[in-house]
Amino acid sequence: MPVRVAWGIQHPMSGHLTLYLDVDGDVVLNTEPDVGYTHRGLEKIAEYRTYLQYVPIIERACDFDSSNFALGYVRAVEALMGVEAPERAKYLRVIAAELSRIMSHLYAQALLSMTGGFETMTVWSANDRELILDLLEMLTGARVTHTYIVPGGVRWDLPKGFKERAFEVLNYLERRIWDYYKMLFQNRTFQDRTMGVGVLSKKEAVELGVTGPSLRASGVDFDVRRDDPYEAYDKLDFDVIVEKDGDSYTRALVRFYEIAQSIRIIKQALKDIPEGPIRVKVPPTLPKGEVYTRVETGRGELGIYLVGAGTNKPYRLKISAPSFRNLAGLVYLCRDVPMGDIPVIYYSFDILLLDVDR
Amino acid sequence: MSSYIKPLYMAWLHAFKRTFTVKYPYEVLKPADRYRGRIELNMDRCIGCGVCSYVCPNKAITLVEHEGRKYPQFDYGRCCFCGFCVDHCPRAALKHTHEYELASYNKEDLVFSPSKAAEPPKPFERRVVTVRKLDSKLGPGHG
Amino acid sequence: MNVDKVVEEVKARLADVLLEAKVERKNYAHIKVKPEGLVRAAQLLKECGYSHPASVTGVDYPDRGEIEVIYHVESIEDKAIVALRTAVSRDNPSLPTLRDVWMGVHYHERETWEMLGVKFEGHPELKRFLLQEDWEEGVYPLRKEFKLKPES
Amino acid sequence: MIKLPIPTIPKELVRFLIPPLDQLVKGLLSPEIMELLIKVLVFPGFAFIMLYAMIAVWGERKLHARVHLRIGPYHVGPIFGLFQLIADGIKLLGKEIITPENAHKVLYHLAPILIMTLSMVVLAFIPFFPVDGGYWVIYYTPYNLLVILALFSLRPFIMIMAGWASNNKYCTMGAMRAAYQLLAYEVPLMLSMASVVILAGSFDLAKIVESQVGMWYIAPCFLGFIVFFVAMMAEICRRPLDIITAEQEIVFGPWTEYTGMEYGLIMMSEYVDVAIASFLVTMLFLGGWHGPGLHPLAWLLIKMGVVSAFFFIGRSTWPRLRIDQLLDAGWRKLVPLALVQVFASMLMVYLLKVVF
Repeated sequence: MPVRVAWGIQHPMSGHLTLYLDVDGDVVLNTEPDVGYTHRGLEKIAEYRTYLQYVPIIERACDFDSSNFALGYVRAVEALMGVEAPERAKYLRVIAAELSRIMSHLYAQALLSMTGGFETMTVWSANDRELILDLLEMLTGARVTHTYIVPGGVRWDLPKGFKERAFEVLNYLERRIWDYYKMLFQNRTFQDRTMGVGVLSKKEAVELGVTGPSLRASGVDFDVRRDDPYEAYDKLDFDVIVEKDGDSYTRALVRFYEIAQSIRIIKQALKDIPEGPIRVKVPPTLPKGEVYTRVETGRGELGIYLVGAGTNKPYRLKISAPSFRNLAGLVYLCRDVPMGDIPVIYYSFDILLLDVDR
Repeated sequence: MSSYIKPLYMAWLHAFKRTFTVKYPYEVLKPADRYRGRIELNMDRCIGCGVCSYVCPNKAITLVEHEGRKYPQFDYGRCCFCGFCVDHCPRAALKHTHEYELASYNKEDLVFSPSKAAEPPKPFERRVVTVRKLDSKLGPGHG
Repeated sequence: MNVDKVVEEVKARLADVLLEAKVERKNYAHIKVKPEGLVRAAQLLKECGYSHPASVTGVDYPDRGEIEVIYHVESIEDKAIVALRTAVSRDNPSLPTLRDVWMGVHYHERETWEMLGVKFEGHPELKRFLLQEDWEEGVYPLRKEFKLKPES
Repeated sequence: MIKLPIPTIPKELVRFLIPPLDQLVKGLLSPEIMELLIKVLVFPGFAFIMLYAMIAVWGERKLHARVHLRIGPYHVGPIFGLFQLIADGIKLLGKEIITPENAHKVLYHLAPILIMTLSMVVLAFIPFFPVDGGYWVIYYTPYNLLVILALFSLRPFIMIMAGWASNNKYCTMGAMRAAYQLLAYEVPLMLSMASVVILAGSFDLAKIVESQVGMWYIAPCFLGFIVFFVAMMAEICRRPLDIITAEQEIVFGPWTEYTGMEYGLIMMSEYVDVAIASFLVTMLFLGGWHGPGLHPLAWLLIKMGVVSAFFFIGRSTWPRLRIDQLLDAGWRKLVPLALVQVFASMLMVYLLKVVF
């Protein structure tokens, strides 16, 4: 007879998610998610703040990937106003967004290795994440919630000494990630724990609306950065990592290779960055109309649907968060699996509950 | 079999490498030049216009009466350190300092009245590590 | 299928329920249908390769007395988005569920029901999702009559 | 008036029942009793175990931290946080012991005491080093290896008891896992031990050590050593095989509900188990107390410390396995390897007999 176990909210590994598991022995038969512990009503708050004031707030929708979220929102505002950021600002945005993506992916890798009690990789990833945070601090003035990308451009230019330090850190990281490869991805025990666990086929992944690295791990070749290019991505050269197995190991591996690609993008952007202004004037009000934009964040595709009403406050803002879409994949996969695989599947999707609840 | 042994070798290898830790209470990292810490108010320049209070996303700034004039008062229990007030100040009366150790035992201590906000930042009393050193011996090709 | 072709197809096959169909910009079209034609439109879009929803949004327009529900549907092959939209009355908002067409719409519809009170007929799990358990029945936070309390 | 006779107690009986004080003191201060007291209180008893736990916890945390490129314990005590365990112990003593409302009160409170006792009792049967005319051991029996392993394999039953008594779903799951895990490691453990016993021709740990004068058994029994080490790791729940208390899955397994010093006892018993497992590995495969120059005890402790370090570093080297993978590894890999080793040992003994 199955027992209903509340896996979460007071569990070492659950985060802010509660999964009600129907467990028979050591096998989970059915899963029901209970989210909303971090629901802050960000979509409602948007109607009460001016469009500029909302930038630091939307960054809180996903603390670990804040610049990408801000970029998604700012792009929607700019598209509605018909403003385009200057060329140099586009490159700076790419740099901030990619640093933010590395930060997010390293954290995801840390948490996934934690699910097996593998603290070594957790701390190594966190150590090297600190270096990225230092770079972001140099560039934006804050370590986690940057508030760097604003409608019309970016707030500051590259600081003195940033290029040298960035190349130093990125060269180090480029070498260092192969240590991760040896320690984590070639570790037989980690392979045993993650290979063949939570297999999501291509068809299922597409139908469930799974997005980001989790989608690409299932063999779907889709990346907003390449297929619907924004900012300076069409001028930069990078590969979209696609694997075909669709299990937890592959999801982690896609993220790992994306770190390398992000390093490549930042290096190019730092080399190619043109001179020029970094911010243009924007109108004080949002015009009437509506717009839907999407960007690729570390967790997947972020869609922002923005309705303006001729005031300086949005009439309606919808955040279609990547983790919210991946949650469907998680619930779909947490059926007929051993109890020990629940945290592995959960963290292989890199679901952040701040982002699901909003 | 080697995929079981290699991590063991890696683990023993790293046991003798230099550590990453910054011993925080004893030494602190130097914040970047642009670091957004506590906001310092220049009372001579401030004209009490209230733009900072208007632009603040979290309503952390209120204008209060001080020596017969209006000055901003900062509530760091609400502040998100976005720095919009500093950006928008028409007289450049506000400025970020590098002070970030603002924790206190009660909420009231986090409200910085204009005179308290005008105080210069406390200097670090501990050893300051300027920048994190990168270990060139980490990564493949080095062991 | 390219968005231009999708719009043509929709115009040809859904003429009786179609209110508006146009290509807004590159790779982005929007199609407005009457609520009774929603399922047919969704099936047509799925045939055209629009395989999964990216978001389901409800927008409350009290002056018009209706709630607009927008399904942003993505296609992997064309890298395009179609916004499938429909409007229901505010007093008794009710739509057929599209869960049988797109599996991924499940939680999106649940959230829309919770936040705006749009009832999706036939949805198997229409219950509290993001809001707390003791949230008052019949109060929908994203409707315009719900005001945030002024901060102290 | 009738005089009733006052009953008198025979003097012999009095002497028998209440021995005179001087004799009592003499008896208690006799060398045998004193030796027993030293054994129980100093080595291998409480003092040694406390000291070992302190150094082991510190060493494990330090080693673990160094692999992570961290510093580890830093503040408490003289050499970089050596007294961390004492600080933790004081903290645990100050904590309230909470009993869950629906728990079986007696069994619930009995379990941590029992598991600690069980771990400590094992120490009584290990002969540590030769003293003139015998061995430094609390209770000598020629079948001490059997006794030790029998006592060791009682641990899962106490875990099941604790898991059942706690009346918590995670505890029950942990208890079930303890039962599964018992099936996985017990057979390879016994088989790999058997290969050594065949070579030495005795169940006595002292004899086994004595027969390793020329060559440590790790050379002829390398496979057996690997199997024994891995099975022992599962037995004492070290990280890649700590499936019973898997923190990320089932909180803390059977011990989820315990607080305060009861939790302290459980953690303590884990470190006692590491000490015993290291002693067993040292004595069965690494030549026990043999070694040039130093006192036998010193050699034993050095070797045992190195073995402990290898038990500890597993935590920072491999992620945890799943229970089905452990069962699979136990029956498909460890048992065949151990059987190969047993036959190899038999062949070796036979060849030695025939040739010489």
